Amino acid sequence: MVISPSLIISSLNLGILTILLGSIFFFSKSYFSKGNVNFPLIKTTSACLSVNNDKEETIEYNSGPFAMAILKVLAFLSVLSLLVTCNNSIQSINITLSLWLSNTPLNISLNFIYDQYFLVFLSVALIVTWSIMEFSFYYMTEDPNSSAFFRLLTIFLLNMLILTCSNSLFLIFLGWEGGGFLSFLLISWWTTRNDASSSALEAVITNRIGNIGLITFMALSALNFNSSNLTNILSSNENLTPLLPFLLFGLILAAAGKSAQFGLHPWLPALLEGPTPVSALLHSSTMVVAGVFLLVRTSELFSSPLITHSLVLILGGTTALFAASTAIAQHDIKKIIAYSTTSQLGLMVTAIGIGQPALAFFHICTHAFFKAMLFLCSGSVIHSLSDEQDLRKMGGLSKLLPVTSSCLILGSLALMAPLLAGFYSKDLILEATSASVLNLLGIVLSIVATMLTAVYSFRIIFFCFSLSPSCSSPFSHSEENFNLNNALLRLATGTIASGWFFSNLLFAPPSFNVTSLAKGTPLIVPIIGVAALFMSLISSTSNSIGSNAHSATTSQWFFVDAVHLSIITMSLALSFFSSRTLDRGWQENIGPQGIAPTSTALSKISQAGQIGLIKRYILSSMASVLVILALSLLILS
Amino acid sequence: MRQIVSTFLFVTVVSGTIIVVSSENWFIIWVGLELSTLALVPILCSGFSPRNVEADNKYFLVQASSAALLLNGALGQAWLTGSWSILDPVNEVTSICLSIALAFKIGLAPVHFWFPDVLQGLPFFQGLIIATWQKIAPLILMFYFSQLGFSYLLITPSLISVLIGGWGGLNQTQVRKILAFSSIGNMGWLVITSAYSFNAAIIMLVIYLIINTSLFLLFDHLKVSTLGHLNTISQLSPISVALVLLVMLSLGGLPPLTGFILKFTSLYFLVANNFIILSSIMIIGNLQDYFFYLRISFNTSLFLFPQHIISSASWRNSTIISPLAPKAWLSSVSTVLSTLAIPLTLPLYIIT
Amino acid sequence: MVVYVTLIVMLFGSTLVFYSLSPYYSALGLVVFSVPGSFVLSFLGSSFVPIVLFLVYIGGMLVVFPYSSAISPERFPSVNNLGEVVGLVFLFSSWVFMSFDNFQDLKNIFHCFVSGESLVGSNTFYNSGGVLVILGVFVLLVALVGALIISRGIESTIIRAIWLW
Amino acid sequence: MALARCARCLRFDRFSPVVRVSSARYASGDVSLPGPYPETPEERAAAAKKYGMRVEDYEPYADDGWGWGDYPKLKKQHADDRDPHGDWDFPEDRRNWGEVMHIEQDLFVRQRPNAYKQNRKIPLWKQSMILGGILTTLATLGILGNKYKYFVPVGPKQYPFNNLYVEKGGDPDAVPDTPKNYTFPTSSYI
Amino acid sequence: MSATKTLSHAQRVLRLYKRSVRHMESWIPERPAFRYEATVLRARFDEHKNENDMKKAAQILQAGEEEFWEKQHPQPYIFIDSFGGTRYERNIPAPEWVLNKWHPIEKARYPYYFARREKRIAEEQARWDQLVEEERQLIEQGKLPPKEALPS
Repeated sequence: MVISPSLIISSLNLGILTILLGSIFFFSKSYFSKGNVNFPLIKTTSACLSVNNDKEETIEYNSGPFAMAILKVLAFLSVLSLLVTCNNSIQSINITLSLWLSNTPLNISLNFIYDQYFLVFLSVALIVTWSIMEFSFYYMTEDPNSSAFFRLLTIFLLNMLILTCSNSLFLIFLGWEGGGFLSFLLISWWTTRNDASSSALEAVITNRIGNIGLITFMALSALNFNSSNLTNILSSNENLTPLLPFLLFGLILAAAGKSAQFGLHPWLPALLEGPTPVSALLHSSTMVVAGVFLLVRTSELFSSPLITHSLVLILGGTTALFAASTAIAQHDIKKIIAYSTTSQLGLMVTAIGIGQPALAFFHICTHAFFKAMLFLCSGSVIHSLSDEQDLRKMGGLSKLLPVTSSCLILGSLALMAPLLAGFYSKDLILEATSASVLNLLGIVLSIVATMLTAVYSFRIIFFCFSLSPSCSSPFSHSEENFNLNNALLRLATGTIASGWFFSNLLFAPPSFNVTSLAKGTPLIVPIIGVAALFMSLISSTSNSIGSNAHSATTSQWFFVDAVHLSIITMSLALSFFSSRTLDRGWQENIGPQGIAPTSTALSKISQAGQIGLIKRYILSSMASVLVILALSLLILS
Repeated sequence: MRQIVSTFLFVTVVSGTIIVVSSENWFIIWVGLELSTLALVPILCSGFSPRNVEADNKYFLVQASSAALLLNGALGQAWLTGSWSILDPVNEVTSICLSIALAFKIGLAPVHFWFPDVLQGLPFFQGLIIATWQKIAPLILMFYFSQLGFSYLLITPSLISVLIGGWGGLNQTQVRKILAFSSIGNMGWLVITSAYSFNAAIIMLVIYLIINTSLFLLFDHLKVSTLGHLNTISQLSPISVALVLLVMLSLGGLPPLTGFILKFTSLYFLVANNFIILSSIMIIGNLQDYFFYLRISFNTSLFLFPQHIISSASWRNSTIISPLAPKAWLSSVSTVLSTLAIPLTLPLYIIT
Repeated sequence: MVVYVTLIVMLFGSTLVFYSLSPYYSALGLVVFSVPGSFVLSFLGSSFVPIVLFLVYIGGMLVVFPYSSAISPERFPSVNNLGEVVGLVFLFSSWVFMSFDNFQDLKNIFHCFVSGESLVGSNTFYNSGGVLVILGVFVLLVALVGALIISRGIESTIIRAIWLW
Repeated sequence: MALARCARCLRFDRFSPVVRVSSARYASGDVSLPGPYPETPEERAAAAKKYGMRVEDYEPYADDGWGWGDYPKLKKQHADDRDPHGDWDFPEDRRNWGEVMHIEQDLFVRQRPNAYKQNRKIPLWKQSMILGGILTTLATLGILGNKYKYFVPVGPKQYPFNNLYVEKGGDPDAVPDTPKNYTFPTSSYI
Repeated sequence: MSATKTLSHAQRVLRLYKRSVRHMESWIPERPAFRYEATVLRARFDEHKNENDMKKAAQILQAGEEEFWEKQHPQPYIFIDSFGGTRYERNIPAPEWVLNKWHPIEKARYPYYFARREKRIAEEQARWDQLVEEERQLIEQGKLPPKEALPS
């Protein structure tokens, strides 16, 4: 058979990457007219653009429609390749493009790997990003330069795809770095806003800490296995006894930095300074799951030492508990969803810790859909309330925004109710945790986190939709926008269907032997949580005034306050003498302020020889040659 | 000058270089060098402006003296070994004579004085010939020669020339002098690499010739001779702002550009031969080169000087060069090669 | 010794050529250069080439003398400082003496580059040395063209680089 | 004090352009900042006048070799703690014209996180004790959880007829004897 | 100029009232409950409305501020356009003086606007000079106190 499925898949995916790469450089403004009926976006464009009424033409000076069209096509292509994989199960296709710097001891090659992980992730990321792009075309229309925004989103997606599809550590690092840098650009999108720039700084610095881990891993693997190829490293992980702890440390540090585990988490709520589509893209499918994805890719390395497993387990559990307990006391709707993202990441890392990377990846895929949908819902609420983000100013929105509110409820339910996307993976993870022999704390933490998940999800629902309206006048027409509704409904479909699809058609989820209590816990615990929430809401507010526990959860366990001060004091104490003696001491004299006069004097000296007399030139040349000869003869003899 | 005469002279220059490169007889090599020099002299002073002819005289005298030294060395070689072949081992005196002569021809450090003056006195196109084509033959000889193994006579001058090229260009305001000093520095890089690997030196020569050609052609097209005039580029032809910027950075050796391979290959071989301290010295010299490359780039792209009315009015009519003109074709091709050709250099790098 | 003296005279003539400001002395220098040159060649044992060279030079000089005196009748022909000329001559001759201490062996050089045969008679022009001869003729042609072109534009030139010190 | 002495010999202070590069000098282009350490009260008064402060408020850094000459030691106040609605000359960075900056001013600009937060409702020690308490509790729980594990011990699935030896395609002639069933091998789990 | 200014008693009371109402609003999301609590709070302020003994009033104010400090909200509601809000400092338009920094070439592309702008600036400058002159004359006539120099 000439056309093998692997051929189809590899060509499709290469084509997708290439088209995405090309679409970045596509700077042309999309143009279409009112008479063009078959284009669905026409209402939005006529709504948001300068229409001159004499000519019935609307000129769209925006690259948004182009990006949307590209992403739509690519999403369909990726789904096609995914279906090809469903039918005939393929192993990983390994494509080595060019041998780079071959005769150095370490050979570096552009090395792509198309395995099931990447194929599923590709389609999920493309569908989610397509919806987010559509939504952001609705959300960012008032922005001065929104075309650049769409382009940045596309570049971001491309970086993430490079990270997921590449097999050589250098490409992985490329995508990793690109993700960090693009997140910096996107968080500080409103550059005049001071909080935005400081949050962007925080994010990029924390990512640097994670990159230290990844670079450690790269360097040690180049030292150990003499290759930057991930498959080689994983296949030859027997002969690395001395350096294995450092390798694993690098990996865990990288993952913790990138996907905001406890200790390196503060940049993730800081992401919210960016526009809502950015938060949706970064939190759902691209940025924060990169660390977990790296752990999934390299999970074979974790096989040998058990202590690493339990460490990762405790880390993930702590993150889940921390984020969930913080989320129940926030008042910013985006912050609540961001912390729920963090707790879901903690669950993924827990799944890695108990040695079930497939479950972690499954949770990534299902989590992408409903988390993106939740963010888009909050974005639509925020946009309709004219940038009002505080929960206490929302209320009674279910009458104003029916689609949004239903999608919000669906997304909140997806974490705890059966037959929805989140439940498939989360239930599996909880089962695996309770069946694992590692640590009792893991299952405890994840169960508590699940309960708190129910609490904050229902808190959002309660505040947004059940209270009496307490907001300033919302735009009632915002839900007539096709981009908003299409995106929300598409993601809602994904939220309902993706869990069933993945678990039945793609992955073969393992089965565990657990007690009926542990099996029933994921069903029982949310109900308890919701009951507790309503109890506390009914007997609410005034009694919790001034309690330390409340302010502790509200201000994130005081982590940021305590740690910032300690870090700054420590680094000042450490670097005071060095900075005083070097940066503001003798090094300043020798270095920056010493080099300039020296080189100026030297260049003046060397220029004194340039008087345009040829005889002197020849004479001085001969003289200097003779000097050199004499010196060299003296040295050699 | 008439078309046919200039064509004849160009063909003679090329044939002289080809004779030098393809022959292994010292006498024929001398004849070829003389041939290209004699043919180049009228080309250089075709403008007959006083500066022009002065530079021409300097060039002719330096080339004649270096040719005399070369012939002297060749005669001594032939007299001692009894054959004119360049493959014979050389003894001290003849090797000194020959290397000094070749250093004269390529303007290596202690004997580099003539080069900035000559290049400053000439228009850009003639300067292009001197700075690129006339360097091929002596450099190839030099490469052959450094294989014969007396490296101290080459390493010291090339180190000095890297440093001199850096310091000389630091407070220059003339673009051509800056280019001359940068080419002195690059000559140092080439020669010191040729002491360790012939192929690497050849590759570096090719890349350097391409980058230098694109630079000279760009400046010849834009007619900018001092740093102060550089800022008019952004009005004359906006596209060449990016070109000048990229080619300058490529000459400095910024990694994604082609010039990076030049420095990378050289440093690879130097460090492989435990040449670490001196190669760091060369890197320092190259940093000074980089300083004035960056100065040119800044003046080209980032500054917007207060200007007189002509250049400030001329942002409307940006100069259009027809793609059929050979100069435009050559400059575009060489610019693309000198900025984007790093994947093409990989096979070159692999054969070394 | 005689060869040595003739060589020094040769060097003196050639230096005089490019140090003379007026065509008289340059032509004189050419003559002074040509005669000992043909002497040296005859010492080297070849008889035909020196004669041809001598005739060419003398004939050429006889042409050059009236021509140059016609185009540049300056009243006080002068040489840019003569002491330098002498100094250069002795510098060159001492250098030559240092590098080839025995002049009688110059034969070997000619022998080895026309593959062992001596230049007696003009036969080598037609077999093995022919390529060299053609090359030399081509070089002379190029030099002539260059000289013509330069001398067309010579009126607008300054030779500052030479006689400033 | 030996440290101070080595500091003095490390930085050629106040004769050299070293102190020129302190951040205060870049803020206000006055090159005479900071000057030598004021010993006499007159010098203190002059320095205080130079920095536009009252003599009572003026307190230079200790001159132990690491000091900053006569630069005043100011209160560590982050820009976020200043009144955002106040009437500043430069409202974007909440400074007044000619106001003396802290010597480590770059710690207190608005782009930096506010580490020196003033008037916290819960004092810092209580905050850090809460955080540490939570973390230590988690750590102890983790250690305990490593000690006392909770899981359902499971054995491999077992079938009759020698675990379906023949049905699984084994050789019917050479049937091995019955394996020992219903035992829980413990080694394969921990 | 500076932000540290002493407040009068009335100002402090008013600020305390406003802050406590705001924080109570952040504590109690439901509108009716909040209205009830706010009325109670207002009543508590009103019962000391005509307190004439300054000492006692200061003590009461002190007590009230301490109570507020105890009961303040860790995340009070911030209006979106005020400091710390979600839309604070977002997309600030460039100040007008940026146009002074434009290059003549760039200015040449909008000739009419810049012509009018030059005229406007000239008029503003003239008006400013006139004001300064008047003030100087008033100072000379002693109708205004002389200006002190800015701190250097």
